[in-house]
Amino acid sequence: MSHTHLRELHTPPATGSKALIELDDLCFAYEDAPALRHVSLSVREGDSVVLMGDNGSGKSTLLKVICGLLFAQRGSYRFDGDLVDERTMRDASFAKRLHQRVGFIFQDSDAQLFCASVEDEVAFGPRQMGLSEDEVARRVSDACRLLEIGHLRTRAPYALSGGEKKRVAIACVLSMNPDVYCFDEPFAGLDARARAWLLDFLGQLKSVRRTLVIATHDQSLADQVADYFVYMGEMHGYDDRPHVHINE
Amino acid sequence: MSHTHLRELHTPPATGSKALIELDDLCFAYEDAPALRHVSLSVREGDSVVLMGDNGSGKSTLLKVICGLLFAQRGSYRFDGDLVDERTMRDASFAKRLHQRVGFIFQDSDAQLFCASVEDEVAFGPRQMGLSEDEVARRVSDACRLLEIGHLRTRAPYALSGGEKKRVAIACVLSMNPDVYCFDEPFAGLDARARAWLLDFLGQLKSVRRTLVIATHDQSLADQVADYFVYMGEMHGYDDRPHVHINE
Amino acid sequence: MALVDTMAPAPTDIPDWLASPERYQPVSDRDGFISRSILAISSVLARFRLDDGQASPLSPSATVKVVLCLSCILLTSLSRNYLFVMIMLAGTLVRACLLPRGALGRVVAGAGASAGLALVIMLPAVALGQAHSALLLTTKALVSTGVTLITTLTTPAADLTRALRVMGVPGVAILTMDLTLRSIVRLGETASEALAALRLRSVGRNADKAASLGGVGGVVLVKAGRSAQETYDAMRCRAFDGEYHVGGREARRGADVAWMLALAAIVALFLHLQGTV
Amino acid sequence: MHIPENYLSPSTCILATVAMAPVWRAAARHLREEVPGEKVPLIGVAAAFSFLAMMFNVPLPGGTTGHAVCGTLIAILFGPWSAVLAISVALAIQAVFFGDGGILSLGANCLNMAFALPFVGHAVYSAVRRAIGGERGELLGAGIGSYVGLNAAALLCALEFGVQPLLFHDASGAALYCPYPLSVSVPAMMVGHLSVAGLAEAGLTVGILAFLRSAAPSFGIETRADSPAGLAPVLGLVLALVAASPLGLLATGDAWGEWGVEDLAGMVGYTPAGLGSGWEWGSLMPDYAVGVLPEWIGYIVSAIVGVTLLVIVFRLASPIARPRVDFDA
Ligand SMILES: Nc1ncnc2c1ncn2[C@@H]1O[C@H](COP(=O)(O)OP(=O)(O)OP(=O)(O)O)[C@@H](O)[C@H]1O
Ligand SMILES: Nc1ncnc2c1ncn2[C@@H]1O[C@H](COP(=O)(O)OP(=O)(O)OP(=O)(O)O)[C@@H](O)[C@H]1O
Ligand SMILES: [Mg+2]
Ligand SMILES: [Mg+2]
Repeated sequence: MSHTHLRELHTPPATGSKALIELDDLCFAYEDAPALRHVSLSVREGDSVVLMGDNGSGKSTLLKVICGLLFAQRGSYRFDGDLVDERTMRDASFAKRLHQRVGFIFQDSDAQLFCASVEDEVAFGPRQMGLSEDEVARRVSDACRLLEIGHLRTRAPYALSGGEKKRVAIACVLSMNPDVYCFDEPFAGLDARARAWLLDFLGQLKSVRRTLVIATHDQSLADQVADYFVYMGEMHGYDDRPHVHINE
Repeated sequence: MSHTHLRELHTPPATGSKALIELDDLCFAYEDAPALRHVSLSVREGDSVVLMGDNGSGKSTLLKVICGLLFAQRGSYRFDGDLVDERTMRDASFAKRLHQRVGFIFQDSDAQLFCASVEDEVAFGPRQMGLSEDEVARRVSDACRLLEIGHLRTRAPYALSGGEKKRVAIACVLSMNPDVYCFDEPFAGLDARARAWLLDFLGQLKSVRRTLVIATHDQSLADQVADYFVYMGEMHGYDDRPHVHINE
Repeated sequence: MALVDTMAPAPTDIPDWLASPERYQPVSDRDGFISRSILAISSVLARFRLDDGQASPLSPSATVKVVLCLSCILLTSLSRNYLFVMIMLAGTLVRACLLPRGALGRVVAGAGASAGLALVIMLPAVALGQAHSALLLTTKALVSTGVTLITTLTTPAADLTRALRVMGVPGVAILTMDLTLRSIVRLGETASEALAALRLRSVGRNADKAASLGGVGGVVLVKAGRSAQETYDAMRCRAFDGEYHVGGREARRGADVAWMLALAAIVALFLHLQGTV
Repeated sequence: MHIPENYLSPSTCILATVAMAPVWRAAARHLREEVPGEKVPLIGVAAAFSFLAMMFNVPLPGGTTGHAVCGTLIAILFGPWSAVLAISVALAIQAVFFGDGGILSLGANCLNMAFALPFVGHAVYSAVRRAIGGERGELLGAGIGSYVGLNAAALLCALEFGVQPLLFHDASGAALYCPYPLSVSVPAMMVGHLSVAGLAEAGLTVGILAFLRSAAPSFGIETRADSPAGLAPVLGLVLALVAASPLGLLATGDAWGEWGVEDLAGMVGYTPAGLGSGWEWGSLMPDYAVGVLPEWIGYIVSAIVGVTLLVIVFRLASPIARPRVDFDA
């Protein structure tokens, strides 16, 4: 794969990485059904982590906690040293800074896209950040070029195919230039070609030291991108890979 | 779940295979965008066929044609010797018979389930077929037992987990006892355990000589169930498997 | 596959802004509406997910239960006699006491809210010297909401719709009801997902909030429309021909007779206390 | 705008339900004849959407809340008759599953929100669109239409409230149902809806419609109800209803036999006179209210109410002391 090649060019420093995402004994329950039980996890800057586990083992929930959509009911979550909880997130500018630094690509691209054209969609984040229109235009055209969706710029996101939608969803997050990318089931429903492209793109993100947190059921694709695995709930039989076990 | 049990329920006739599904130079377009171009394909009784191809190559469209939801605009489709087109399907009893003989499990189980309880859901098909309430009850309880969803019978389908929904969707089709099962992306979103169970279940259907037509992107799972492959659109690099090429 | 190599851009392709970390300091903006809407929707979804309509052994069949519920509400509403309303309240409370903890909480919350609202609206009336009306209306609100919620919470949704069938509601209406209940959960999930996506990308000042919310509403409708199309296909595949066969005659329950007698007693009491007998 | 139980007299509720019956029938007929089979599940979607829109509560001046209904939007996208069915189902589900709005008053709620609202809204929308034309006309029409539609529904609701004390009171003048006359109910309802709630409805409607027209132009159900001829009589009916509802309700007193004013006045005679002049617990349950039942019945009932209330309070309070979720199970 070409991403190994890129990695050689931009070899990340093995040492000196700081912990960006720190979960400490974190618990979360929907109503009264516990979804995360005493989860402790630390992800350093530039790491690629793959979450694996059965349906309902809490992968999506964990990603939402990391993005600041759900809050720990016990234990704590720190992002880059700052405590993230219901109280700190009430500070609008802190919340917005977190949302800018942590990008989330939903499993269902359909629900993630809410503007009337691809161009507006990709420009939404940068405009929110108050960048000048020149800068916004530059980012939009760069993101469209990187994701090869230049020819779709004036189309409505709904009329696109599954793979195209996924690209647009990634471009929307990319244009905000976050430090962390969270992907929920990025490979589901994509054809072989799109999967290969996405793997390659993830490699490029790694090459510029972006942190990746990916939830997936696809072991063989996961193998190609993960620095290490996080197994959630009961996962057995894959103990030959570098992994930690949480939420048992 | 026991292999032998399903076999006892429906003893297959051990006769010579005949062509059940015959597509001859079939064309179909949505509005003015062609989706199927001169497709010719013949599937014999008891075959397991896996459709593979890129996003938008027409897999789902082909399955819908086979189920009698969409009609050829050129060429013809014969099921068990009978022509299926807009005219013949206007005959309600012919249409019902086709729908009973060809079962369709959608990719999105959510959209497939519309009744207020799992029990009603599984009973819907048999009731529409006009079976007696006793027979309906027998089929429902057998289907629930085979798919191990007996404990969910009074639950609302929309409140179930992804894997449970898939089982219910299969039970709904099973209770109508079709000859052909069409699956659209059956493995997407399922965890490793559910995939293994589904593979096993597909094996059981094969053992009672049901015809399977499966569209999927998952090459490794497809290998385990396919008698042969149908590659749609441009698919290269897998030519070592038994396959036919259509819709190029 | 050959494509991979051709699509992999050289590292120089990565623009400078993407290669360096973003230094962005947000200004504040009010978007409490988004989080409040997410909360409202998820509370609705939670209530649908609870799925705790469980009949107790002494419950009547669903049809009888629906008749009982409607009669109680009607009689309570008609009653001019506070003692009768108090008796209905006592009965409602006794039944509520026996509910499981979760259901009890929801009944108390729902009935309490509507009684509270009644009291607030009626408070000025007390000042006008109409305290009797205020108290009567508040108690009636407590009884009718309580009875409704108890009935719903002790009856599986499927039985409720089947009871409607027995009472002569046409199949199409029941089908619409079933489809709506299902759609609420699906729409709610889509809506909260879309709102979450909006919030995650609302990292600054949003000049056009109405357009963004319109987008969320539009996404929800388009997606739901698509899945409705798929649902219709699924129904056709299962031999649906426009006629919705609601089957499974309801088992008569032994308790039905007792409950109908109780209803007769209540009606007699009502007539007696209302002075018509 | 959901009328709870007991605020309207049962006779008003029944009148509203009877008025709705032909509307529902007509809506069902239109659904059968005009909506193609594959679009029928869309009605369920519309109902669910309206249900969710009603969760978008905006605070109104005066401490209450108002909410959007999106009735005009549904009428524009799916046709007004589909809107009648969809919103009716949404209201029924709210009443049954959430205790929001009464069961008996469902007919009245449907009359306001499922009938008057979409038809008025859609009529205004069509008129504006015809006058101005183009996309601007459509969006402007949707905005004005939804604003007017919601306020028409609110006005109708206020009128229904307001006539209650006129029609239903006991001998002493104490109201039996909603006690506020028109002079109170109309301003109380309209202030909030003319300002906040109406604007919210209009904003939501225009935003969603603008999005759909540019992103998914073919979304919706084609209806023939767009033709002004088909709408005029219905619109006339609604306007007449709005204008005449106080008079209409008074006038129907005679027609409604046992539910009529005379009979009610007869029944009212049993309510103790002078009740309104100051009150004490005793007057709520006067001795003779018990009829031939022994007097201790009242005490027993009070005791049952007291004891059960205590039990409920303790049952609800007890688990709060322990953590609600056990993360170590
Ligand atoms: N909104 C919700 N309300 C209530 N319970 C929920 C909600 N979302 C998830 N859950 C429950 O929380 C648990 C964890 O769910 P989660 O979605 O995190 O699992 P997952 O690992 O992402 O599963 P999958 O592989 O199917 O995506 C499950 O038991 C699920 O039923
Ligand atoms: N309802 C529709 N209206 C218009 N065009 C459609 C519709 N459904 C599919 N298409 C188009 O028809 C073509 C074939 O679509 P189809 O869904 O059959 O592909 P597929 O092989 O199932 O793809 P996937 O792997 O993404 O499921 C695509 O170009 C698609 O955009
Ligand atoms: Mg998940
Ligand atoms: Mg497909």
